[in-house]
Amino acid sequence: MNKDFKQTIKNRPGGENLSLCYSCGSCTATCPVSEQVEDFNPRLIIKKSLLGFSEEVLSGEEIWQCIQCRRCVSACPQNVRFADIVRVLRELAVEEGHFAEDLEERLDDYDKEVLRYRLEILEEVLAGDKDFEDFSLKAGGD
Amino acid sequence: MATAQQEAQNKEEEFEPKIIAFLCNWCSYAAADLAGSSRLQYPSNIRTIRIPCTGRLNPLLVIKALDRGADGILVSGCHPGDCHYIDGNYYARRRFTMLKELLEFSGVEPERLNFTWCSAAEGRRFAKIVKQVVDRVESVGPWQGFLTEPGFADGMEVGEIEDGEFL
Amino acid sequence: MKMENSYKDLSAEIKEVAKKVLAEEDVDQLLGFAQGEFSGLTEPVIIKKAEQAQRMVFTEDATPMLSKYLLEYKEKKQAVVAKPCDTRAIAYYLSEDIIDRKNLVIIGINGCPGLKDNTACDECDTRNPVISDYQVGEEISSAELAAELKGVKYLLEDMTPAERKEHYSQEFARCTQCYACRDACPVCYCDHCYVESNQPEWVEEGSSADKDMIFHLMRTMHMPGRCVNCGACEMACPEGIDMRSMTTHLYHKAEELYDFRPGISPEQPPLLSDFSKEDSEPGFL
Amino acid sequence: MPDPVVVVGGGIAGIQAATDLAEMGIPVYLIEKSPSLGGRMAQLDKTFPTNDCSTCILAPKITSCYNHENVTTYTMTELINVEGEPGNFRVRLKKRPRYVDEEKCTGCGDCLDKCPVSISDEYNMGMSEYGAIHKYQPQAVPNVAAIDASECLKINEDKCGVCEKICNFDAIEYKQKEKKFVVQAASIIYAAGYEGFSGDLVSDYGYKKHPNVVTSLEYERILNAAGPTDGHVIRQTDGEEVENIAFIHCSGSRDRRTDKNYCSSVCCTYSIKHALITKEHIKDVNVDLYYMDIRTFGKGFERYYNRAQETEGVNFIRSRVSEIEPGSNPGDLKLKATDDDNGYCEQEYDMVVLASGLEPTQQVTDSLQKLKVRTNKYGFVDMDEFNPLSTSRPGIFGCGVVNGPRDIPESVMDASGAAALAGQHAVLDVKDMGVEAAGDQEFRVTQNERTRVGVFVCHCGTNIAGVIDVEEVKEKAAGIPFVEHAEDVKYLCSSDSQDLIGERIKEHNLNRIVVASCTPRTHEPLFMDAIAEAGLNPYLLEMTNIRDQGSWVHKEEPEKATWKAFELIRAGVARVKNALPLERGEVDNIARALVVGGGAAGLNAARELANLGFPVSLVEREEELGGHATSLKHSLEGRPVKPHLDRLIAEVKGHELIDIYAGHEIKDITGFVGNYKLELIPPVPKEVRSDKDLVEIEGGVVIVATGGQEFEPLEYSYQDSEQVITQLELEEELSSENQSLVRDDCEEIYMIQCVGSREEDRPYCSRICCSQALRNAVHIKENHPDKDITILYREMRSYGYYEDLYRKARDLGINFSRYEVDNKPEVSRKGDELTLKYEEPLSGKMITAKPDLLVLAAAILPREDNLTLSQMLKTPLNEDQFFLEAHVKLRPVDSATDGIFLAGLAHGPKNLSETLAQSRAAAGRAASILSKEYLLTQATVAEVDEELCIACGDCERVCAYKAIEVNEEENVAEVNRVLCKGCGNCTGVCRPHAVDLNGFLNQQIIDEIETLLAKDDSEFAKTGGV
Amino acid sequence: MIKKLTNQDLKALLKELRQEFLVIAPFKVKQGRLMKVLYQPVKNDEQLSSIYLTDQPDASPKEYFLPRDDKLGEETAGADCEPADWQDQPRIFLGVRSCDIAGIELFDDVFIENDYIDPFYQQRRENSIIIGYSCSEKADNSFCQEVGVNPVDNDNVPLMLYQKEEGFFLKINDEDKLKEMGILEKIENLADGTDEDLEALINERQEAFKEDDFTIKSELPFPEKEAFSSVNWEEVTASCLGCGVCTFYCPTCFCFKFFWEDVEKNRAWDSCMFSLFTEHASGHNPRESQEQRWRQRLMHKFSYHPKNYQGEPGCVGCGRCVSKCPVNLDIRKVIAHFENSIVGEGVKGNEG
Repeated sequence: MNKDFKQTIKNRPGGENLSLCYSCGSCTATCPVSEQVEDFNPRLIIKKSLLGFSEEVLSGEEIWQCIQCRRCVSACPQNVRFADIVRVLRELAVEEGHFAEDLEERLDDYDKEVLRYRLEILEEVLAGDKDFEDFSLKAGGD
Repeated sequence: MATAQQEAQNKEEEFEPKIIAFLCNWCSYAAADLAGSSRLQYPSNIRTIRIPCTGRLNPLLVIKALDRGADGILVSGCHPGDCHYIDGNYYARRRFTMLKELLEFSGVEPERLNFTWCSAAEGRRFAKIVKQVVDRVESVGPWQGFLTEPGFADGMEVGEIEDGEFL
Repeated sequence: MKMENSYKDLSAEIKEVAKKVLAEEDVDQLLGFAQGEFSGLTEPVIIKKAEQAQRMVFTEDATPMLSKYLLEYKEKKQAVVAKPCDTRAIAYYLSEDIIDRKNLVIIGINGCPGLKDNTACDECDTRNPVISDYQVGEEISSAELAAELKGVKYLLEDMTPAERKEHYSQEFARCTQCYACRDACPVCYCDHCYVESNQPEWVEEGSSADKDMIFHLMRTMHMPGRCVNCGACEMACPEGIDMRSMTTHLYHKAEELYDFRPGISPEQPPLLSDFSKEDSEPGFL
Repeated sequence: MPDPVVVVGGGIAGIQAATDLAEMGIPVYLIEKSPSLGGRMAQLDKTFPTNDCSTCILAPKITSCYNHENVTTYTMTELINVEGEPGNFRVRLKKRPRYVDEEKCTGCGDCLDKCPVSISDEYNMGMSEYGAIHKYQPQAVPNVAAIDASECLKINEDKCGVCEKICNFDAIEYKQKEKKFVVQAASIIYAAGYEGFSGDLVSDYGYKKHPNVVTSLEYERILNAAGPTDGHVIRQTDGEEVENIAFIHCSGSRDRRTDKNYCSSVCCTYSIKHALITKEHIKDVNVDLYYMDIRTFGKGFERYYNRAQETEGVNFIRSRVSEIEPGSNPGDLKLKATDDDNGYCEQEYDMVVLASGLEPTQQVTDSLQKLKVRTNKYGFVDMDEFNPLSTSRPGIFGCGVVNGPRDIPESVMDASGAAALAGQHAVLDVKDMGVEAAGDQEFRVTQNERTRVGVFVCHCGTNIAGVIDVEEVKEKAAGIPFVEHAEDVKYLCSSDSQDLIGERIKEHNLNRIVVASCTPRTHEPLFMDAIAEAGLNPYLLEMTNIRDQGSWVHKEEPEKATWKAFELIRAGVARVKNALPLERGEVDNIARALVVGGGAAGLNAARELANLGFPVSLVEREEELGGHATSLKHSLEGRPVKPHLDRLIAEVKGHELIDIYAGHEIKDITGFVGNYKLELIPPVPKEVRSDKDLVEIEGGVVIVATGGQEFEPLEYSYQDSEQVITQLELEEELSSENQSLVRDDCEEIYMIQCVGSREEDRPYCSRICCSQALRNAVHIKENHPDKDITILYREMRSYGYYEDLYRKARDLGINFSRYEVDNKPEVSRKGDELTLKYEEPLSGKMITAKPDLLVLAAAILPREDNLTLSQMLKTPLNEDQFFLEAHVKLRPVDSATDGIFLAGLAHGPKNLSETLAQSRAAAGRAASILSKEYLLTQATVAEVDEELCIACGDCERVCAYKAIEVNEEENVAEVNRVLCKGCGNCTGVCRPHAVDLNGFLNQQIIDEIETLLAKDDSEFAKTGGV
Repeated sequence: MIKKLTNQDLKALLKELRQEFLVIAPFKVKQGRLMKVLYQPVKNDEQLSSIYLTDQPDASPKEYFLPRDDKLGEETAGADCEPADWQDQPRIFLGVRSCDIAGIELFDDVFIENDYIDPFYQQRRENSIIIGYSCSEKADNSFCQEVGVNPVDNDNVPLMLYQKEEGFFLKINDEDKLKEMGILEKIENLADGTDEDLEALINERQEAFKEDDFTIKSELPFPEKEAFSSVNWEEVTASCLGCGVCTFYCPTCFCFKFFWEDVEKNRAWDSCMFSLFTEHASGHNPRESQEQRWRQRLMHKFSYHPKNYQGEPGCVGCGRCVSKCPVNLDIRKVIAHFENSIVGEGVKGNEG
């Protein structure tokens, strides 16, 4: 247990409002990732951070699952800004050596790649050249 | 008046039950008023007696009404917990439960004995209940009294003569 | 087969206890039973001296409810020979606070053998006193009592309501309006009975059977939570009219619906001047 | 005559304040902006936590306020501005045109269904429609129609005019103009109420977009039997009955995005109410409640919550709903939320109810500004917690939700308290005040006269005459035995008809009157006055209701309705012939208040009463005044308590009207309202004390302000460690010079909430502990930011503005963790080292801490001697041994026994500010009795025939008012006419029929029964003729 | 004239009489849980075998003369009720014992042989023929001989039956009356019996009635003054419930009350044992307590009635009041107590 963990987060830009959380769960309820991934639970990540489970939070893969859509930010009644907190957590995770320094960057690149692929599919489908069935979603992941 | 009375009498052949309704002033009487101001229609067979609270209604009055020939009875008060006088209807509930048990035991059809609760906001419920009560009473026909032979019989002359070769 | 004490043994015990009570307790009088001088019938007596106790008996004809006489003399300190049903009536009086416990010495009869011709004794559920200062006879155990009561049906239980209506039509045709049923009842103790009131006139005057039915229906509505099912009403009736079936019905219904048995404890509030918010509403609309 | 007081707002708060003032004898102008009194409460279906029918309990209160001789009601009226000083305000008012003459309109309703225009029904939250001319609600008070000018064809386009044509009273006035006028007032009470949050406040919930998403106020109307769906819980989209319904708590509250970070305080409990009532309406319905913290902090609410959870099968889901989307079937709704165990979850429902919070309307906030009354950031009245109910402007007082979110009983308390304060500016001379005109009037002696009944049959325009052949009824009625005179009248309620009745009484020497018209519930007082005016005892009247329960409900059967009307009149004659000329009795009233308890509540009540001009005797068992408040160091807002308390004590000690009996114990209490007697044991040592030393004081009312006590915890090592203290002990520590516990080496502080509260043997919430813990934690953190503070709680109950304190605490970095009641934290001690272990339920983690200081939020307990006191006062305690109020909703400071009022912790847990407000309310309620020279008894009370009584005590046992008791000496029951409310429960249970109820005598009811069942006229001649 | 009949003869006689008369005879009747012996009209000839003469009937036939609830007809202002013309058949009461005969005689004294004649009673009485019956053994609790009633023999009825083993003696006391009623001709042809045989039977029976524990020592009428001054009535009547069953079953109690059903005047039995019997409209009650009512009942029978009717007792000693009492309160005990109480006063009998 790392009692200072909370303060560490709050001291970083984006992490200031961490302790305002009253665990209402709006973030999880609105999160498109949570909807798909059972283990991804922003409310729990915040709670664990507040309790000082720094090791568990920082070494876990959950903080990397966030897609930064920021719906949690608009849904939060207390302006806790989870999307920003995740970024602070990622910074800390990298600093503590849990993950490679360029992970964030590479994820960004990958996201851009996915987006490009999406647009490509869309273009061809709209043009009538191909059907959605012609694209294997899995192919993109491989 | 002649016409109205005749009308009423002619119709009597098809049985127009007379139903005495004891309504508490604060809830059920108010519900009856609300049914009126909402212009809800219900049969004209009930005759209402306004009482302050169902707790006021001595069960003997219900027996009296049947004695005098009421075809059916309706007693309605505030819902349990809503009594204007704190808990009058809770006492009334026990009294009427016992009364109902007794009368039904002795041969009064349950359809004639109607106890319920109706709040001041339940005008519609009141109208519905009156209809329901009239239907119930109609289903068992006119009330003929507590006994099958209510008349007087000379005390000595009743009973079963024991047959035997005594003489 | 009833497990019970003999009348003879009980009579003997009662004599002894009565002597002791009259000698030792500071009572003004003792209510008991004695053999009638000319008739040989069992009659209620008021005894004031220990030596008179020799007359006392307890027999299968000890029908009158001595509990009722207590109310006549409630200012006095009285001892009473009490059948179990009498003790229930007494407990009921105490629950209404109409008699002072300090003024009572109760000689309770254990394992009451019951009375001749009293159908209430067949369905009796209280064969030991519920309240007493002295006891005579052997107690009957609850197991024995339960065994005896097994399968006992209460009056008119098997009839349909329509059959009962017919039944009462026959019964009340004989009523002479003597009101001995009321007068014999231990818990009917009003000074002025409603049936004798003419303003308002609860029961109209006249001898027709339906008026007697009204009287009994109204009386029965005074009985829930009070009637101890002693059968005194029926026993008192010179016409052998069954009016007990009505009070008995409510006696059992009160137990079924409210878990209430009249007069089982002086602390129990009377049924109809009490309520529970959870009371059921059988048959309400 | 005292100067008048203006009360703005005709909801329950305004009605209560107006009634209390009027009862004190102070004239009141009651201003209501809508066409009817009643306010929000009139829209509610049921009320928590008893599920009482709202209309049933409110309607009598409205009527008696409206009819009160000291109350002048202005509907459709708003306040423009206020000039002047306390004692002499000039209040400028604006009355909008109603287009209906209030004097002439009788509320007959003829016009209502003739109006060709349909507009949205405001009373039903727009879920149904009524005409441009309409009654605001079916049971409107005044019972008068109003025209919506913006929709009326006549007013806008000079077309139609049908209502004017149909009206038989000439009551329609299309040319009515807005009226401005000024009234003088000594003081002003502002009770303008609130608005429910708009449904679209949280846009993610798609209110309006999804028709099956409704707000809680709309849901109230849906549940209501008189509402748009007749009480059926059906969907607007397809009329299908709901099988699956969700309630979303905090829809807009506790949300910084809506600028409403406060907790609306009432939504949790009313949502539980909705859930329970939905369950009553629909068998097998699934009800889910989405909440963050269940805040059932009020008296009796926790049990309500437990019932919903444990026995009614309502599901509680601890999650805020993020959004509502259309579900898989048309009209269905998909909710997205978070599951405690599994994270994200979604669920579909047929209907969703948004538990909308409370906010002052913009209009309210604006007019507060016009009144130059300071508001807080949320637009509510800015209020000093040591001076509750007062506003920033002297002479103007706030009550109800304008003071902040609160429930009905709190609003009612506010109202009585505000009345006590407002009254202080109005009072001129106590002796002048509020003496009711008791049996001043001499009535004709009719006892020895032959019975001569006058029958008056009303046409009510076409309302009755359109169905019933009124003239035939009259003819027939004239032939009823004892009827001396029968007459039919177009409108009996018009003032010339009232005069006519008087003339006929004199002309025919009538001594009984039967009025066949509308309902006695509204019109009986009118006709009673009319016949009293003519010198006849008003109780010799009988009304038969041939309209509301005749012509209106049997339109299709005119002959039968006519015959029924005749039968009812005949029964009315039978009944009235045995009516007795009744009188209200007068009982002396001692104009002195007896206040029991010298803590904040007692002191404050005494002060307010003395300021109103009433002498007070204050009894305190300790030598020192101040009570529980002396141990409070700072208020929940963080201000020091001591200076305020000292000032209050000084004021009380210095007040010439207050006698103080400090150090006195109560030996016995006897008497009843108007005449209470307290026997006191003075502070003389037992050994030397004799009966002569006993002190006797007398007064008309008793205020019970005996306080409460703090629970002494048995768990969490409280008994054996000095590092474990209670919150109260922490306060003491924080205010002492040398803080021995919160010193530098004390790094880690834990607080545990609900110690002794909300448990099986004490299932109530102590209400103040959450805010108190927050206050203390914030105080420490602000002074020692380095200290690590953790609060372990079950539900954070920082209701109202304390939610801001909660947010501040989190902002400051104070830690919050929940625990479950069946898995409480474990505390162990080894030497000076405390170890605390608990399981954090969200993460499931076991957490171990070594706190240097552990602070327990100990429950507030009733005083142990409450039972003795309640027995002496003959007023009951509730299940938790606090004093029970007469009615949890509408009589929160009255005890069940008349003339005994409750204030402070004796009544239940509450904070200092609430205690001060409640003690003001107790003073206001007490003043409404003390101001009367005599107390008038009711006329229709029970009476015992001593000959018949057998002293069985049944009557005594069933009387809820202790108004009938067996006199052990005389062996008969006796009625206390002052206490008797005329319910007749004693009459219903009496075997020898020794108790009878005046006005509803057995003989009268039997006569009525017999006459109603008489087969024909000849039979009637026999029974009616005897 | 004495006739001798077999059971068959009697039945044949009754069968014949039934052609013209309504024959009312005692039967065993089941009423609820009780088996009683009651006078009932014979409805058919088959029933004749069921006539039950062995035991004293539970009730005297007084109800046939003074009905429990007598509808007197409409009473209009200023006019008394008149009995409607008697339409019923003439009645024969079979098997009436001496005590009950004495009761009817007492009624005759009160209702007919007096300054005031009760036309309702008179009609019923004159329409009835009584065939008496000789008791063969003492009925429970009876003490008829102590009040001057001979249970075995009776000359006051037109016909008297004496049952003996398998047959009867029939004694004809009033030939004129029987002739007038057309009965005599039906009897004349029966076999004759002898005076000796009958006398032997009567003497034998009277022997059996001699022994009794109970005797009335005082002469009638009982002294009135002492009844009020020297007797503690409460001591001996404390158990009385006031139900009035004793008076209802008493063959001599005739108190009644009037009441009206609308305009129909009714006469119904009343009882001095009821507290309301003497209650005034004002609420005052001159006989407030039950022992005072007991005093009244006893004194009416043994003092006031004898005073008014040539020393005739108002009690026929049938014992029904004892047998029917729900608390077995014994009038003999009360008489004995009365006598014991006044013995000390040195009073015995009072002609005053």
